[in-house]
Amino acid sequence: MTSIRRDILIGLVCLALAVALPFAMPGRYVITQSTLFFIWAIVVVQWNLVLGIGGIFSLAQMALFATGAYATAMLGFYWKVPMLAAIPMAGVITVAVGMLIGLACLRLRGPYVALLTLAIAQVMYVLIVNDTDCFTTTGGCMPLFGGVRGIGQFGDIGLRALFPSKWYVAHYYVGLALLAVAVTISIIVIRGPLGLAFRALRDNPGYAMSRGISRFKYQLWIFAVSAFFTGIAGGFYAIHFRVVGPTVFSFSTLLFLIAMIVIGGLGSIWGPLLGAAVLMLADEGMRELSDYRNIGLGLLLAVFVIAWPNGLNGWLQRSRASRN
Amino acid sequence: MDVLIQIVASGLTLGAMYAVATIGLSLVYGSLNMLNMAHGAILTLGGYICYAAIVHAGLHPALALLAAAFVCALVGLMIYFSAALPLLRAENFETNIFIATIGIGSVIENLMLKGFGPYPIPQPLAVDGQVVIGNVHIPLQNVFILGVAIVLMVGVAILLQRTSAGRAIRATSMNREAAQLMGVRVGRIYAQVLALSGALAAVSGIMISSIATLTPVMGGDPMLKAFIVCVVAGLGNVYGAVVAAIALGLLEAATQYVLGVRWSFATLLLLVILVLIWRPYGLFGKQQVVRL
Amino acid sequence: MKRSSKLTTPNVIAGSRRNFLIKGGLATAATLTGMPAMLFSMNNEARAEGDPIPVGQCGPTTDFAAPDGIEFKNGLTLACEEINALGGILGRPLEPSFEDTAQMGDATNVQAAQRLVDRHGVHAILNGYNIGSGAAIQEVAADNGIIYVHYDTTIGHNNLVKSNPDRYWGSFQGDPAEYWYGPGFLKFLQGLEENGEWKRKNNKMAVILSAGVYASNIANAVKEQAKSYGWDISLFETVSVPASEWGPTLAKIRQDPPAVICITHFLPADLGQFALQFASNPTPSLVYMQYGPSIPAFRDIAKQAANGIIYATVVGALQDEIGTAFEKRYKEKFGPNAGHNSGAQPYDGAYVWATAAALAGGTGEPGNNDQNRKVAARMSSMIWRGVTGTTRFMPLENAAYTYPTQVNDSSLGMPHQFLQIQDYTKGPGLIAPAPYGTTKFMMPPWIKA
Amino acid sequence: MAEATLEIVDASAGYAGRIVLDAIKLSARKGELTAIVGPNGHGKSTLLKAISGLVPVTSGEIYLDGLRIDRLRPDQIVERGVIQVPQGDLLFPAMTVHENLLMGAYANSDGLAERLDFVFTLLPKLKERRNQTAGTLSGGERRMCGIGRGLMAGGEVLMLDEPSLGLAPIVIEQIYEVIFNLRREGRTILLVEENAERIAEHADMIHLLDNGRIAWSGLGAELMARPEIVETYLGV
Repeated sequence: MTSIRRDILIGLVCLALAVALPFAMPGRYVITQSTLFFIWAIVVVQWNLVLGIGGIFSLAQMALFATGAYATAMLGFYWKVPMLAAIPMAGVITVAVGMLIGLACLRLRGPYVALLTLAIAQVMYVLIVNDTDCFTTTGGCMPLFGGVRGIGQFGDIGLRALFPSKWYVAHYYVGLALLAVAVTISIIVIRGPLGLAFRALRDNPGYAMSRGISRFKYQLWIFAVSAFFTGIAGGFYAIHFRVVGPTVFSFSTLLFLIAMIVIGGLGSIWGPLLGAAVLMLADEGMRELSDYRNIGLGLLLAVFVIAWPNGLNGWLQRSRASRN
Repeated sequence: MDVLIQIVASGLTLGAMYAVATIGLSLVYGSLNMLNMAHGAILTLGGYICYAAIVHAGLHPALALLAAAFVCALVGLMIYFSAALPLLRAENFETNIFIATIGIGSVIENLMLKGFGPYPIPQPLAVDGQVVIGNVHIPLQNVFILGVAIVLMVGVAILLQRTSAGRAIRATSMNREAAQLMGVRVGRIYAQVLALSGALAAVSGIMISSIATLTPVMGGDPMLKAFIVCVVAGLGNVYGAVVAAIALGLLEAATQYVLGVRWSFATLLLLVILVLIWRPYGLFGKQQVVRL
Repeated sequence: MKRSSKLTTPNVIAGSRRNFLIKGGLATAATLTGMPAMLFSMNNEARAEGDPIPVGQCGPTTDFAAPDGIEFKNGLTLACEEINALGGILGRPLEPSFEDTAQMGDATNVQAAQRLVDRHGVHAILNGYNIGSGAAIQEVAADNGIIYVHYDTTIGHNNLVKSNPDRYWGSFQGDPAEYWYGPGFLKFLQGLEENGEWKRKNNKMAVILSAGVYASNIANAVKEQAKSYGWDISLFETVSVPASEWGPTLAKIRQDPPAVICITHFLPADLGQFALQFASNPTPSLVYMQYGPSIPAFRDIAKQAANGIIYATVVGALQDEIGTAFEKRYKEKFGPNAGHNSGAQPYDGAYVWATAAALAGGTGEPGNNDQNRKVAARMSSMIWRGVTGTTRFMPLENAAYTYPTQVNDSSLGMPHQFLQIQDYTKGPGLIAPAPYGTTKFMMPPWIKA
Repeated sequence: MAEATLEIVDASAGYAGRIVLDAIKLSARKGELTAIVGPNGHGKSTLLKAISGLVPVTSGEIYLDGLRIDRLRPDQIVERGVIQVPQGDLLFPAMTVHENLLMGAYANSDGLAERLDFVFTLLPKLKERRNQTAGTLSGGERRMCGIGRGLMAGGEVLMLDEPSLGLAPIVIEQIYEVIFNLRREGRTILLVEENAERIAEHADMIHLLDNGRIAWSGLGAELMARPEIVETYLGV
């Protein structure tokens, strides 16, 4: 079986299972948590393109996610743009921001990229949070970016009105559809020319350069591609929670998501998804420990990385290879 | 004039706090290419151990400081054996160790929350009194911290420059394989560096908590600032880090006075971004990540 | 339900309920002469042995606000134990579950609240505060038709409920909005001057706030009304957290000494440092701080520098018969350093809700809007005298009245307490408002007459 | 003939699953210059790394004066006196020449002063540059510094990995002059070199490494007399 066929098969099986889930387990909690899982999965699948395929240690993905969420909310709040138009617009805005960040990172390598992108995210956070001047006073003092309180009441995609008691199931399917597209894009990127170019750049930079594969161009491309869907996911997040606040920049969320990628397996197609599923289940399971939850999560994170440094995906592949 | 003195005093205090936090972090990065995300938690642990040793065990402050340094050095060793050693054998060391130390840091932080509770606690190891320059009163504690930062820097510098062990650390950081060919036992060097950085973290935690008070989450902010300092100085550059820390402290204090406190952190971060774009390897860094 | 915390029988209640009545001792007498007696009698000899009623709380039990988050958890735990000992709600015991909101962003808060509903099916969410917009968990309560009592202390709640009372009927803010800190503080200063206890040296007031809805709303309220009380805001400075080095800010204050320094930033460790650094070279200014000094750690940090500092709370345990009895029970259970003032918030909230629910004939599970609307109606019509004073909700805004700024009858509003640390080795003295005050205002030692 | 100092018996070695060296058998005798020649990428450097313990030996043994060393850590091997001057210039670029030399004596600092004198006499250029940062030296000076650093260890066996690589002809001559001098002084030297011609007449023994195996062994002078071997394996 060729790898692309295998990917399609795995994808279709997962999709079928996910479509069936609300019928099999109609509990609201499972559905809403799965929706959240879809949102984070979109982010990690796109982040993986930059981190695992591009080999760029960027921590800017949550800032891009926040850009998408804030752009959606602000378009709705200040200009009353309908949400169905605002979300794709937010995607485009996020691409622009993503390419700017990509440009800033061009000359940097390794941990310097990590620190630069983190600094960019932190500046955005600090500027939003420390803004206490009122931009408008509709509904109380409202700073331009909403300050600490965030932005709410910017509109909806209408599914709440359409399915008053089952809107969360509708959101579940929206999230699932977005994830399916995001994963398809990621397969195309990884298996396609962009992935090839990066592999060439990584394995033999001199040769790749001599064949006209320019790091500059591809690095910008990969930032742009991954930014688009991350921005869309941010927009959907805003709609789903009805409010966007500066917590989307939270360092702990960022760490949680990057841990998903590393635990799942950097650079692989299904690894990040697997990692996201494992960590969200672990997060859920650890709630049983109440006070010891964070200790358990921390231990789990360390143990996973130390035991399987190539990620769960790498481990699965190796154990399959050794069986054959 | 008083304002200027006050800004310089505050800037030096902040700078000294950042500098003590940075030295250990920078050393570990310099020799292992390891961003130790547990540094903040270890630093906090040092502060708490010192507090517990003085208040609960009734130890002399000097002994308490040693006890804290010792315990944190052990934690550093533990990180070496449990995380760094196994991960050094695999690929993607930099990302893996980043994640693993996040996990370890979170465990330490939450154990402290369980053990010492969430309330802020004053650090008993503190110097009373103040010096007066003009009309500005500067707590001796702040002067003390600046002194400790300088002593630590000089101590680390002497260790690195003048001793055989220090040369081996630097050699390992520059070229691991070549160092092995000189008969350097690299594993032991890494263990020593992590232990040393743990001990340094303990001292810096005690110093910082004497001004900012002890809470389980207090390490986060100094660690973030330490990263900024490291970037500006060039990762792994210990001297550069101390100079950059003090310069950033002064800049922060000046921004707080001139532009207002709320813009100070954003200004620092913007500076970092500019430095990285303009000089990708830090102000004192070389093209390759070369330390010292 | 492994996650719900196990409740133990509180030590005020020995053995059976009958014993509780007969030899309940000092604390019990206080409990049972007050409003809890009403709940007890409604339960009509029933024992809390029916199906448990799940209740929930989402609060910051980790991260920077953990000191309060843990007290909120303690407060609700104690309330549930006591209420269960009184027979629960018409014989059904309360079973609390807790969710951590860590840094308390709106999204985190909403997820935590939603989890309480989805996982545990809670009939009510009884919170302390969560910093955030203070207008997000109300959506969860509205979507699920449950009761939500919180102490977010924000005008955002009032505005939200007012905007659509038919949607947010189940959400209650157990204390007055933070807005009232502003006019309340100015009024307090006016009172000091009228009584001749203190005289302003100039008309300047420095306001120091931190980023955040709470601190900035209070600061803005002070700024807004300062003119009408004859004050000029000479400095309006936003600090960022953590703020351990106050030098540059103090330099501005010392350059142009104001008569009053009003700090609405509220983290005790930061405020302790301010007190220390201010005391080394003070200006003759009255120093007011928001909230932080109520945490004992503030006094531990600031030591002598804390003497003379004034702070206020619109919701805190009173130093009266009910309040001190509560403090005693609380500290017996959670240790001498436990912060009963924070614990008092969900404690009172739980009692108000439980009593209203008993009056309404029981609570409703999520989706049972009809029953919970009845509970809400009872809550709106009650005047509850608890450990923090009187809880009486403003119609259409579902937030407590504040006394004396909003109502001038102490039995109809929650007292906006002004306290002063006069001897750092002891607890603070309640200096206003009457009739609750226990001590007189003391001129801060750094102000020479 | 002197006894063998370093003896490699059927040693195989390689990286993660890929065998680079296949059952190598050779020895370096005391006081002799043993050369390993062969085209690039056929395992010459890996052999030295395997001897130094940087690459694991998967089968076979390595002995130093009859004591087995192939299971030891790199630092233990250095301690026993097997010193490698690695390929290129793996100097410590931010250290001074002097510090680099001191690093050479890290494992064995007895008689440091005499050894430093010896190195400075042998390589006077290093004395001039002693306080200069190694990263700022010229290519030839760096190579000298690497050799000097190796000599500082005062080991039994000196292994040099392509000391002439990438240098100008005149500098190569200087470097080899130093090496041949050492040989004349009675040092045991194991030399890896791509260019067989350059060293053939000076080497006591020559081993030709091809595809991870020893393809030919013989006295140094013999190799040049066998043009068919030179042509087949060294493509000259």
